[in-house]
Amino acid sequence: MADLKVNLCGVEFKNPVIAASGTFGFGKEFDALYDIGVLGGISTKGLTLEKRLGNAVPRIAEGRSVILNAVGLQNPGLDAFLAEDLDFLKSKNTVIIANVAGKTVEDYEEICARLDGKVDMIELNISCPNVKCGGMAFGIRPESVYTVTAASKKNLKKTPLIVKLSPNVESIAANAAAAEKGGADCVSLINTLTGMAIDLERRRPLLANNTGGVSGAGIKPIALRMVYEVSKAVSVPIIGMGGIVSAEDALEFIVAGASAVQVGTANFTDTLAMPKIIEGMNAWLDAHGIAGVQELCGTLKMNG
Amino acid sequence: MADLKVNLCGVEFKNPVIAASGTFGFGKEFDALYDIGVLGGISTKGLTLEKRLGNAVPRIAEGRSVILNAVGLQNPGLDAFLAEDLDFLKSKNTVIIANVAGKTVEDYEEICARLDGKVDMIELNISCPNVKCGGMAFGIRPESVYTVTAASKKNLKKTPLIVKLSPNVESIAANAAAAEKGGADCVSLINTLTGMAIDLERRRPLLANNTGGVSGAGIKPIALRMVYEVSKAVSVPIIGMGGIVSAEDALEFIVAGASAVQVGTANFTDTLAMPKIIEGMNAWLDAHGIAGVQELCGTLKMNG
Amino acid sequence: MKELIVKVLENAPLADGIYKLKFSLPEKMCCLRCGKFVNISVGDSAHLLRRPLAICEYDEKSVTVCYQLKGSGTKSLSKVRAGESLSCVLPLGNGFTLEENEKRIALVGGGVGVFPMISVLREFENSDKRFYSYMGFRNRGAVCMEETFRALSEKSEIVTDDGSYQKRGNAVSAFFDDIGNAKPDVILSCGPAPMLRALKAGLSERGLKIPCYVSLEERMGCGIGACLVCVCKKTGGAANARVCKDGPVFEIGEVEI
Amino acid sequence: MKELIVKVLENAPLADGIYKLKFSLPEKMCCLRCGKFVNISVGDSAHLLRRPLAICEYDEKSVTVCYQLKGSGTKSLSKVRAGESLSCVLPLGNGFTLEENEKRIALVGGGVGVFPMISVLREFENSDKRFYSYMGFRNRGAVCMEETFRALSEKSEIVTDDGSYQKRGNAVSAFFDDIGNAKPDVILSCGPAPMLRALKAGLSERGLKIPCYVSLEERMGCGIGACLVCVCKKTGGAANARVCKDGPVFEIGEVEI
Ligand SMILES: Cc1cc2nc3c(=O)[nH]c(=O)nc-3n(C[C@H](O)[C@H](O)[C@H](O)COP(=O)(O)OP(=O)(O)OC[C@H]3O[C@@H](n4cnc5c(N)ncnc54)[C@H](O)[C@@H]3O)c2cc1C
Ligand SMILES: Cc1cc2nc3c(=O)[nH]c(=O)nc-3n(C[C@H](O)[C@H](O)[C@H](O)COP(=O)(O)OP(=O)(O)OC[C@H]3O[C@@H](n4cnc5c(N)ncnc54)[C@H](O)[C@@H]3O)c2cc1C
Ligand SMILES: Cc1cc2nc3c(=O)[nH]c(=O)nc-3n(C[C@H](O)[C@H](O)[C@H](O)COP(=O)(O)O)c2cc1C
Ligand SMILES: Cc1cc2nc3c(=O)[nH]c(=O)nc-3n(C[C@H](O)[C@H](O)[C@H](O)COP(=O)(O)O)c2cc1C
Ligand code: FES
Ligand code: FES
Repeated sequence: MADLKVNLCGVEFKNPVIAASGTFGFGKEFDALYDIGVLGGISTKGLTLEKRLGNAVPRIAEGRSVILNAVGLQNPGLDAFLAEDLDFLKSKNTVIIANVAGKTVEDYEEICARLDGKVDMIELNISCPNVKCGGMAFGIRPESVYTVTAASKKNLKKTPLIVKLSPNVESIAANAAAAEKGGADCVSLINTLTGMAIDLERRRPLLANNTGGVSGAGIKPIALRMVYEVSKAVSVPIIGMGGIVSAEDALEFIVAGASAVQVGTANFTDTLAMPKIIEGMNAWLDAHGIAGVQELCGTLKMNG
Repeated sequence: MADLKVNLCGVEFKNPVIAASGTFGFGKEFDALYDIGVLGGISTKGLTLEKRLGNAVPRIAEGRSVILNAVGLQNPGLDAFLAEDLDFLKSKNTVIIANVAGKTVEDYEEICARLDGKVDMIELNISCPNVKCGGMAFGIRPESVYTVTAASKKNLKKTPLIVKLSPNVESIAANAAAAEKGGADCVSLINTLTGMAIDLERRRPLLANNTGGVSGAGIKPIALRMVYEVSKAVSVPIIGMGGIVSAEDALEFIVAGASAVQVGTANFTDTLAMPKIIEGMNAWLDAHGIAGVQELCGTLKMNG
Repeated sequence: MKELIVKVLENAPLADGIYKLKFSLPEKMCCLRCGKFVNISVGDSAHLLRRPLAICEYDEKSVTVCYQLKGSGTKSLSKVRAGESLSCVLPLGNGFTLEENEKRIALVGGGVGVFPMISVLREFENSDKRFYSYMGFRNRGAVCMEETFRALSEKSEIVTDDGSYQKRGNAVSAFFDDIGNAKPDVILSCGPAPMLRALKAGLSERGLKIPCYVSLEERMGCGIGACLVCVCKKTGGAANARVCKDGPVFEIGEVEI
Repeated sequence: MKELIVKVLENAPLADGIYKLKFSLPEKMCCLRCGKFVNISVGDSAHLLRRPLAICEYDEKSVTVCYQLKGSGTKSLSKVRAGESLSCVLPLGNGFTLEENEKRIALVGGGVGVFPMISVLREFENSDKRFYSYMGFRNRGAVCMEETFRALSEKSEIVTDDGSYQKRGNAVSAFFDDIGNAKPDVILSCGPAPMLRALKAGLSERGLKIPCYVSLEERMGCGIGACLVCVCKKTGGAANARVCKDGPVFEIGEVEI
């Protein structure tokens, strides 16, 4: 059995496989299918200060090896999460990452202040493309990435800060550097690419929100390139995601420079995707006589 | 039989289906499979002033419903094209679009000057991500898009200018507007997204060039959103491309605001992709009692 | 509720544009019930999402679903041959329940909504329940399961939108025309949203207070309640309910249709 | 050269990790020849690229290819069942040609390179050509078509990398050890690049001028000469040649391997 443990900013993960925000809720539902305690960590559904009903339906559409979603950050709000969902997650032996989003810098400040010390890590969603008035705007330019990161970090005395980067930018490496400068302890990437699916008969977008976030196996090559690019630009650890389906996919992200990975859309295709990925990583490492997964991190060699 | 004709910048296309640059060479090979005269137009392999041998192999890799390529603009050079390839294309009753790339603004100026009046349209490739020293750099920021467009347009007295936009940018709409301001008669989008595929066993990128251009069905939602976004930002006609496989795909791009479409990767999967798309468009229009395809252009209605 | 690899036993046309898919269960499955659904892969890896399909019939060793060919997923599903395997998460959703004292049951089904209605008839086949079935189809070619409806219902009416078979009309009007005769204790219904809206309006216009349960359709992601993709609004719009987990069956007054 | 929808007749394991796929042609096909190849879909729409596979055997109505399970495409291909259809562009490439006066032919094949060698033996089965075959496999389990090589060759040697079957060694060394006996007028070879390099070096070390033709492998896009994805360098490096269109068979001195 290989050693899959990984330590991110002082937080110990039993393995590098984390459930991606928005595809796993707060863990209860998938726990009916397998013990989610086997997972390295869980990134919660995106939390906002106030309860949100989210966008109109349809909220999901399909492309070829990709999906589009426009859920619009429906969530119970911070208070309800603390009161009703956190305890269940705590009962499970897995790292709890609170994914948070806000409309203003003040929102991020307040939500971080109130979550500090209550969860293992906080992941800033500054790139979720659905919410019209907030979210997306922060994640575009390095300056605003820096501002929202610094403001959030100011209120985090105990809990390490992950900044989740958007791929719909000129240079994700520049944004990662800005996050690092702003005090991010870790960066996670990629959030969804912005796309559109059209109902030709009705000549309207399929998603009620018109555009949505593209994710799933088809976008893996783009996510992989961005993880590699960011690994050359920052020294903070990287959590890689975007189209991971198999153990080989996860290991490719680690070779490209990620210390841990998140898995989202694959949970829809195969409800047991993550346990299989964990098993598959173990088998691959044993077959290649590699003692610990971290030995692979960032070992990608360029051609020519 | 519906009317598929479309007029772009004074150039008459018998139908809106054009072969995308780099996947169709100069037409000879596919002409052995079907009469390429049925196509609305052909965009040639990217031409540069000097002959180029292109990148090392492997030059292609596969993802899920996408491919990556890093051919590196291998082409015979402008003179050889004019001497050996143009006549064959002229013998075919289809619109000839010369796709051109350069390393400096001067390259673009010279190549446009020498092609003016010799082909039906010229498509500036300012975004092909393969060539290290040129191409990619022009297509990133609006200012450089404007500069290279204006310099090229200056030398084009007779031949309409298409500027082909890269999706690896902050705002493709801003770049489209810059191209329009620079004198572009038409914009085509999208060129490939930059990605990486990794050989996990060798821990090296699969492409000799390390990164490559991602194309094919999986990226259609991203291309479709970008065509719609650009259609709201410019008044010049738009040629849409990116993952088009079927007639429905092509019609979706037209509904989103494109006047014509290009088809690239689908030619690898199905050598008869374009003739089938042309037939399929005809059948769809007849079934929906629509007389001409241009009636659909830009008819997308937003939700809510 | 479990994810299983199931083997296709039958996958053949049942009516115009409708296929019947029967698959075997690799192990005994608890809690299979009428009105529940399965979320099944379509046999082509470019489709990342499973398709939700109502349980039409089931026994110890197999489940049968019937699906209309609409988009690319069901088209791909129709090409899967007997002997091949698919991945299926089942049983999902709450399903229909009938109280002891509910003896006369009206079943109002439209289009693909007829298939969960079959599952109710099957489940209470030898019970003391008496079913009044009103099933609407697009046209003659789409009509299916007519014999089963007739065999297991006290009274069964088939209507077609274009009148090409039996009476022209839709299931809801056929039901209200016959409500005096059916005198149902409860109404179970499934079909396109417009049909369910007509049923709701019809009941309120007539001031009828008969308990009525509807099975809704919404596009899904996870299918098990985690992703909040498949929501419908609770009446009053102050909260959402998940069709896959809190439904698909709702009391007709509980949700906005 | 045409794109056809072909029906799978057989698709079953032939040796360890090797499948034999035989498919029927819907129409008579001209210009099928030894050393040419087909570009075939793999039966899963998430794979946009066809797989190039050498024609191993063919007749009026069918073609046989043999493929090693390597990546996800060939894995998907191995799941396609008899009766299913695939899309195939064929015949592709230039193929092997033999001059009238070339009577003694050495065939040097390694790994999956043995399959095009079979196509040569089949084509000249009742001719006056005499074949000296030297075929290398990974191990005993991978050995296949041994009887065909023995039946159609004047002399046939099978070697395995690990010596688990017959002689240990590779096809090139086996050939050079026996060259005095074979005295070939021409050498036809196919296999991994290292093997072809060893053959080229072996010939030049021995100052041998025997005409030698090799079939190369390179990753492909269009497969018909249009996209320039599959190039190899011409000797001297001043120009590229397209493996799919100018090859896959090249005179060994013509290209850099
Ligand atoms: C609980 C439930 C039970 C159902 N039972 C049946 C049944 O027994 N028989 C039957 O024919 N259909 C049934 N449906 C509808 C069926 O799920 C859709 O017709 C099917 O998913 C369409 O997929 P496609 O590949 O043909 O369409 P595509 O357009 O290719 O589908 C794209 C995406 O949209 C989803 N989608 C499209 N239309 C619908 C819809 N009406 N409802 C839900 N998702 C949709 C697909 O699942 C897929 O995720 C049911 C739906 C639900 C929610
Ligand atoms: C002219 C020619 C004839 C061939 N004949 C045979 C044969 O008879 N039997 C046999 O087993 N193999 C043969 N090969 C190699 C065969 O094409 C590859 O093994 C196969 O494409 C691998 O695909 P995959 O899905 O297993 O691998 P993946 O890694 O999933 O393939 C990814 C991409 O790389 C390409 N690729 C990967 N390896 C190779 C390779 N070695 N050569 C060419 N493309 C590759 C695939 O076609 C695909 O486009 C031939 C190759 C060429 C060029
Ligand atoms: C249905 C759905 C909901 C999502 N919700 C969120 C969210 O609330 N916050 C967030 O930061 N990312 C959200 N994401 C993005 C994922 O966390 C992840 O970054 C993205 O999907 C890429 O990974 P994948 O390809 O493995 O899904 C969501 C994705 C999906 C599919
Ligand atoms: C093998 C290959 C070579 C290409 N070469 C060029 C090129 O020389 N110039 C260019 O502007 N685009 C080039 N492209 C991009 C295509 O023209 C097109 O913009 C892109 O592939 C998206 O369309 P598609 O998804 O239909 O392929 C190339 C694409 C491929 C797959
Ligand atoms: S589909 Fe995910 S919550 Fe219903
Ligand atoms: S694969 Fe396109 S030129 Fe050979």
